[in-house]
Formats: sequence, structure tokens, C-alpha cells
Amino acid sequence: MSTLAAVVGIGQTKYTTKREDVSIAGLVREAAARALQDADLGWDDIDAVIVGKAPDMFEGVVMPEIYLTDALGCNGKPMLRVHTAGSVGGSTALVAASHVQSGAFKRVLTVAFEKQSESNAMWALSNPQPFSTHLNAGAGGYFAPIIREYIRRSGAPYDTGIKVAVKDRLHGARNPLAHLQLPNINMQEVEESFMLWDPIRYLESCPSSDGACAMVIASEELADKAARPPAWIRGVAMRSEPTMYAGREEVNPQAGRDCAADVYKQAGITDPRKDLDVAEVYVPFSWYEPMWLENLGFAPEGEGWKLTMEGATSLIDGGDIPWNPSGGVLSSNPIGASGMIRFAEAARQVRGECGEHQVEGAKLALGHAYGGGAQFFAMWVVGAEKG
Amino acid sequence: MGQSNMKEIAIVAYQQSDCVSDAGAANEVELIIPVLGKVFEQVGITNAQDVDFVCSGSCDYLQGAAFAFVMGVDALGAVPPIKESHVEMDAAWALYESMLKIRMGHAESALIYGFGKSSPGELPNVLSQQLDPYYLAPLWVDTISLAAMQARLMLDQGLITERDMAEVVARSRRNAQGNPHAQLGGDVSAEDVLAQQTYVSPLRKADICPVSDGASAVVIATVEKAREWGVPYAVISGIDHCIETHNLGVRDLTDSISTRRAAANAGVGDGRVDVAELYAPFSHQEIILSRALELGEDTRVNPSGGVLAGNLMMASGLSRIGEVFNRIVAGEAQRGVAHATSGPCLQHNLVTVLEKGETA
Amino acid sequence: MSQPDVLHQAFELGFTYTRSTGPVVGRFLTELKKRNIVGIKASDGRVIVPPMEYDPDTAEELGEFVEVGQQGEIVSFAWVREPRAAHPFDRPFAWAMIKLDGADVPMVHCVAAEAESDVATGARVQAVWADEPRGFITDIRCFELV
Amino acid sequence: MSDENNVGEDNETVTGIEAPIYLKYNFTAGAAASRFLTRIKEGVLTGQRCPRCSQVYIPPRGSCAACGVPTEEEVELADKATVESFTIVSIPIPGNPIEPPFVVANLVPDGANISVIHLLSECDNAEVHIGQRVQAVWKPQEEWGYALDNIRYFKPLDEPDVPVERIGKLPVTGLEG
Repeated sequence: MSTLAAVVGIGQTKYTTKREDVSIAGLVREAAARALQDADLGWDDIDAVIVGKAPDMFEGVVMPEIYLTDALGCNGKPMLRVHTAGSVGGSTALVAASHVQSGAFKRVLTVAFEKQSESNAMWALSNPQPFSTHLNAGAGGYFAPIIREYIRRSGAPYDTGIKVAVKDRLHGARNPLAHLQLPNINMQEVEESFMLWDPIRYLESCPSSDGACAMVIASEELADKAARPPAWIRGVAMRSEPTMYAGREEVNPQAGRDCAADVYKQAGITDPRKDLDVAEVYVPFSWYEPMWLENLGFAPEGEGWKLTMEGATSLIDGGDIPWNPSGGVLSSNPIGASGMIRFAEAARQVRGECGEHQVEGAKLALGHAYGGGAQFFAMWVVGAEKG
Repeated sequence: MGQSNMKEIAIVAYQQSDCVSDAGAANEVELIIPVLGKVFEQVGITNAQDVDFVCSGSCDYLQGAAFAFVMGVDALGAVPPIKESHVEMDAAWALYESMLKIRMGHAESALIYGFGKSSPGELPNVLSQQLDPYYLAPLWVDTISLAAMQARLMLDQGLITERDMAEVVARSRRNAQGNPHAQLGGDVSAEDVLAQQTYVSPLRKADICPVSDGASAVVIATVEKAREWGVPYAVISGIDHCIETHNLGVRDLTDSISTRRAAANAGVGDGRVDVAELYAPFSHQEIILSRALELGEDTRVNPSGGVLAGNLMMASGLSRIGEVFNRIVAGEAQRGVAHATSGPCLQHNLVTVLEKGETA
Repeated sequence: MSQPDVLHQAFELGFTYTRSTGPVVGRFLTELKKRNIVGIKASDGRVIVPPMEYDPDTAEELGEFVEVGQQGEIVSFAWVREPRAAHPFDRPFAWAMIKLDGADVPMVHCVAAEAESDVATGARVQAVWADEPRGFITDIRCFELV
Repeated sequence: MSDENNVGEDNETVTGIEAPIYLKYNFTAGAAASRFLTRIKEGVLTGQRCPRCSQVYIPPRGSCAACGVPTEEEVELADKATVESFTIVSIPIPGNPIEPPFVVANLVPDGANISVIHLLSECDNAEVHIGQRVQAVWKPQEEWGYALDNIRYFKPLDEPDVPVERIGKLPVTGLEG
């Protein structure tokens, strides 16, 4: 059986368009050092380091963990590098957790990052290959038709996405680490923003950020003695399915549904909207909030948009199940780190350390990440109690 | 990590494609599918639905396209969805991740595969971009040249001779004659090798592993599950890995400290080592590794020919584990050691100890 | 069914990355621009060139810069008979680990020489500067034998 | 490479570099893709049928992603298709001469069970809809190469819409087939 593990330290950089003052190592190091400081630990206290990031082509360094070992105090220790597309930050946290949950390690450091300003994500993601039609205008071009199909099926009002875009930016304005700081954003401003990939507007899309996120995960014995309240890992799950196959349900992917069911079962959750206090969910385009509300079982199929429109997911409106109080991916998106930020922010909520974006009394939180063509899913549930 | 107080985990199947210098039209999925088909057949299962976890290893830069591993999922039969993950490393590390999954009780079995099509690019150049991005990558110092400097350090210090290196090559070529998947096999003598002119001095072309395309796959399971399947198995009695500084100037390149440390943690010295499969892309590195693992005269080193006879980047480390498994289940060895490496000049090393399981 | 054509096509995966250096790498490159070479002092007192940002043993941040000489000694080398297109020379040359005077750890760079027999472990070499250094590792165009 | 590296405010301290990383590869289309491209050079759209689930894939990738088995049986498809979904793109694609706004649609050719992405044109963008029938507009034959671009774009057909539940399930003979 798996050993109990907990997050005992969290460190993040301030997310921004371009961190001009640090090297790649310096960026990663900053988050890692902050996580250690938060855990009141030194480099020698760490048994292994688990690194995650999205494609190496973003920074043009092949398997960069090889160069990052010194910055992460990893010499003489095991190091593992995870890559599962956009879900990688979440998957990396899960692989790190498995080091402890297996009983093999007492305390590990995990870091995920992206220094997107070193290149251009649009280039890296749509770099043409010979013999292929080159019409895939970035991730938005891929997801826009899927969103359109969701709108058709659900009959959601046209401004659902606009509402999410405003809500997550208002949340982000309460999180000093969030990249976009738009405290005065409103529905009209989002609606009037440039339509990039119909139905996705500019302000309904995530930014491109530099940033890193790190966590220290420890065994029960060590977490009991931790410097600050631990976030106990109550459930972990990952699922994958192929990008394209005949009859694939792209709007409400089976892999996401199965992954959620698995993680809820482990955490003893039967009604996620009621049982969870807060969720940090990977929403890179605003419409993915209602879609994932359904996929993750917070609302019946076709009704996710109702929660959004009622304000149920808004911290500021006093909603019963705030989604992305940190501002989410819509406010900060260092791709390789974005999933880990969701996982870390879920942990911060149950540790009660979120300040202005704290969900009052949060005891149980979901961290979620997805990647590829919405085909790779990683999730965890963390709690203030061991369970 | 050792096996004490842990669920015993065993290798139950191993397959690899032929190492070929250019797989031609076959894309990655087309390279993987036949290997997976054979490994499933070896266990008596249908597809990835019949194992609890899948983990792969690959590197986007080998073929120059982001998300190489995403296509790999197409080979698995992952409908309904499966528990699956990927490391941007040699698949030996995917095996390591899979073992953690089994130990935490979330799986009883796992499929691990690695694949690479290195022929489309200029591999030594591609790998130069693993180096420090400010000081070394812009110089395009290729990996062969770095290994050549490592070899010269050893030659200069009298730790090896060119004949020692040539003998490693000759043994690899001879052993590879018995390996149907090898790319370079033949009755080659050390004299033949020494007669070649140097390529990147002091290395000769024969001292350097070839560039190969292909894939390999392993299935692991708890011993209980292996018995349920009724297949021969080899128990993983220890596994550990360890990385060293990225600054080549700081490292003692004539030794492999990280291999020594991983070997100690994996318990290599706790028993006789009948066979060892070492991921040594250059002849002198096999000598470094044999010494770091403290292998004696009674250990057969690289009976498959090793990677000097064919190097499936991102799969060769996993293949080393598979090759030791093959020797054990064939009854040729009771206990063996497999080694995997990553990074320039043996920067990151993984050591696995396999032992013959009790007869079911 | 007839055999398909096997379709090959050359393509280039290329981008000019814009890297920010941070203070340590930046300092080294700034000094190169001025035709100086600096190293950094590690926790054990060794001088490492080019400077590492973090100590390889203790992982602590490093910050004590030390100017080192522009001459040094070859610790090891590889003679490249057939240069690759990406290499800094289009004629045979050596890659070398060079321990500069005042440094304790060798750095990797290229050495220009007429023939392999001219290069040897222990040989003295000297940095050759680019005509217009601009803060890049290739400001040291190469080393040449003294 | 430009000679202008980033420098600090003192115009002296180096704070950034440009690192040109250009790698050359010899790309090989997969065996199934080569077959597909060879046929499209002849003006024929083809797919491959999965021996297990019987679904037809375009472009064929040599395997059925759902079943994880190799596919070999070649199936000729129509150049008529149904709009499964679409987006109207208002930003330029890097390195692509198409001027925005343009419609990129997920189109299921008749006889196939999965969509391909292609351009939709000769239409009012505001009128494009899910279930719409379209047909390929081919380039002149002399311009055909090993590329799906032999089809310049798809244009609307004067046929009734396909009910949503039948999208992706039409035979090669189309809606009335």
C-alpha cells in the first residue's frame, strides 16, 4: 500500500513575460530555493530531484535537466525528467509524490519550469514538418473547433467564456505572483478584444510566461514534523488516450472522466462540488472552465456553464466552489510549470497560506492538469487533514 | 532503492527491434508496434489494457519534432484510457518510474518502452545541445569529441592502453555475432581495430557506437503477477541512479563516481555477478564502468555486443536490462548487472541488479 | 498494391534563441567583451572557469570572481580530422580541456594547430580574440599554441 | 547572428545573448503516410481501415490509435466531406501566406471515420456551420505533389446538412448513399 506523503514546501517565481535578469538555471533555482526555505530545509535534506517541462524546443536545450543538476543541488542524487506535454507539471508532481509514496524516499524536490521568452511557443508548437499541411495555428487553432462543438451541444450563452476570462483575471489580481494583473477588467473589454480563433478571443486566452514552480514532498513521519502545515496527498491519478481515433469524444474526454473518478475514489469524494472546497484546474482558454466542470463531475453534462454564469466558481462572488482563485492558467502560463502551479496552489489553499486569494477554511482541494490534444490528464487531491 | 521490505518486482518479458542504421520509411509508431506486439505475445497478453501502467522514454530532438512520445500512445491500444507517463530520458528511467508505481500499490504490472529514430539528424551535433547553453552549446562541441578527451585523459594517465580499447571493440563485434538484432558484428581482432586510423583522435571509428534506429520494450510485474502469468522472470533485486555535475572540468572523467554510488545502493557487490550489460557508447567507457562496478574476471561483460554493436538512443539502457533478463531466464546466469547512462561522458548512471527468481 | 515512393525531405529545425544570462554568466561574457577572462571561486577554494552559478558540491550560489590568465595548459584534447559543418573550423583542429593560469578547473574550447602532432597534453596555449568581442563565448575565437 | 547582444543600462554589462540553433534533419514520411501521399499525388484521397474496429483513418498513420494494431487495408475516399467543426482564424500562421481571416475546419471525408484539418473557402465565413457539406477544390493537376495541399481548399456543396449523429459515419457514396 502507498505510504502517506505531503507537500511541506512550495516555491514559485513571479510569473512574467520575460525574466531578463536570470539564466535558465537561475529561474529554476529561484523556485527551488523558495520551496526549500518554505520547508525550512537545506539542499542536503533532499534525496532526489524530479524535473518537468514541456518540449525542449521551447528553450532549445536538449534534456536540460542534465545542465540543471548543479542549480538544483542534485549532484550525487537521483534525478528524473518527466515530459507529458501540457500536463507535465502535474505529472511531474505525481512522479515526485510516487518517490515518497513508494516508501523509497523520505524527501524529494520537484521543479517544473518554462522560460518561454527564450523562443516563441507559437513557433515551437506549429513548426512545420515536411509533407504535412501547415494550418494548425497554435494551440488555439486546435481547441477552437472543440469549443465550438461544446457550445453547440450545451447551448451555453455566448458570453460564458467572457465571464470566465473576467473572473480568472480578477482572481489573478489578488495573487501577487500572477503574470496578468488586470484588476479593472470587465466583460465589455473581453468581448471587444480581438477574435483570434473564433470563438476564442485574445482576452479569453492564456498569456505566455516565464516561470518556475517547486515543491518539497515528504513522508508522513517527516511531514508531521514540518515547519509549516503540510498538505496531505489524498489521491493521485493519471490517464492517457490517443490524440486522434475514430469516434473519440473530444469535448468531454473519457481520459479526464476516468482520471477524476480514480482520484475522487482515493480521496473519498462522492460529490466533488460539495466535498471539495476549491479547485485549481488547467483552463488555458476560458471555455474550458464549463467543459471541465462537466468532465470533472462538478456539473451534469451540458450544464457546466450554469455554474460559471451563477458565479459558483468565483471567489469574489462568494461562489460555493471557487475555481482557480490563483488566477489560473488564464493569468499565468509558463507551459511546463502550469500544471505544477495548479497542484501547488491547491496545496497552498489547504495550508491556508493564500492571503488575498485564500478560500476561507479550505480543507480539501483538487489540482488538475491536461495536455496534448486534451488527452493526457494528471490530478491530485490534497487535504489539510490526513484523511 | 533496494528490495528490503518491498514487494518483489520482476522482469517478465523483453523484446527489441533490429538496430538499423536507417529505418527508412518506418515512422516511430511503425517502429514501436511490432516490438510491442512481440512483448505482449511473450507474456500472453493482448495490449496495454492488460498491464496497469505504461511508461516510455524518448527524445524529441532525435527526429526534430516536438511531442514524439504522443505518437507512441497510438501504438498502445489506449482506448479505454490507460495510466501512462513519459520521461524525456532513456527508457531505463521509465522502468525506474514504473517500479515506484508498483511499490506504491497503484499497479502490479507495467509496460516500458523506449524508441528513437536518430538517423534523420546528425546525432553528435544534436547532443551537443545538451551542454551548458551559454558556454558549450554555442561552440557545438560534439559528444564524440568530449568522449575522445575523456579517453585521452585515461591514456595519458596510464589507466588504459589503445590495445585495451581495441580489445573491447573486438569482443563486442565477436559477441554481436550471436545477437540477431545487432548492427555491427564480425570476427574482428584487436589488431584489425588498431590498424584503423584515428577518427577523432584518440578514438577510432570502431571505438564509437553506431547510430541506430529502433525500439525496445520490457514488461515488469510483481512476482505474484509473474507467477499468475506463468512466465519465466528475473527479480530486480536492486536499482539506483545518480547524476554528477554538468561541468566536465570539475568531474573526474577517468572514473564514474555516480556509477559507484548507484552500484553500492543497488547492492551490486552483495553477490556474484555472472553477467553485466553496460551502456558504454565508447570503448574506453566500458572499462571505466567495469572498474566502477568492480567487475571481476568471472563476469561476462556485454555478451550481446553492447551498444558498440548497435545503439538505440533512448532505448539502449532499457535494452541492457532486457539483455541481462534474457541471460538469466536462459539459465546462462544466476545474477547480473545492467547499466544505463545519460548525458556526456557518463554524467548520469543507473544500475540495476537482476537475479534468478525462485522456480514457481 | 503498388509500393509507395519512400519520401524524404530535408528540413531545418532552427530558431535564434534569446537567452538572458543572469549575473554570473553575464559577468563572464561582459569580461570577454573587454578581452578579460574571469573565473569564480568555489566553496573549496578552487577557481572555476567559466564561472559556474552554483557550487558543484554544496549547491550554494557563487559570487567571488577571479581574473585568470589568458594562457594555460592543455589537460586533454581531441583531434578532429573531419570537422563538422557546425564546428568552428573547416580544417582539422583540436577540442581541448584547457587549464588557464590561475584556474583550477579546465575549460573546453578549440585549439588551432597545423597538425595533430603539434598538439600535446601539457602544451601551453594562449587565447586568440575575435576582432570585435561582443559578449559571447566565441569572443575567444580559439586558443593557439604558444 | 546579430552582433547586438543585450546589454544593461550602462551599455556595457552583458545581460543576454542570441543563440542560433539550427539543426538539419532528413525527414522521412512514415510508410503509411508515404502511401497516402503517393496516392494524393495521383489526385486520390485514401484512408486505411482498422482490421479490428473497421474504422477508416485519414490520413492513415499505419495503425489504429484506438486498437493499437497495424493497419494495411487501403480505402479510397470521396473528396466530398462534412464539417465536423471549425474555427475562423484571425491571426496569421507563422510562415504561411494565407491571409486572415480564414476558416480552418475539421472535415470528415465521405467514407472516413475521422476528420482532417483543411481550409474552407468560397463561402461566407458567418454561414459556415457544423454538419455542412463541402467538396474539395483541387489545384491544377500539373501542380500536384506529395501533399494534402493538392487540395487548395474545400468549398460548400448544395446538399442538405448531415445530422450531427451521422457526422463521421457516412459511406464513401455520401449522405444519400
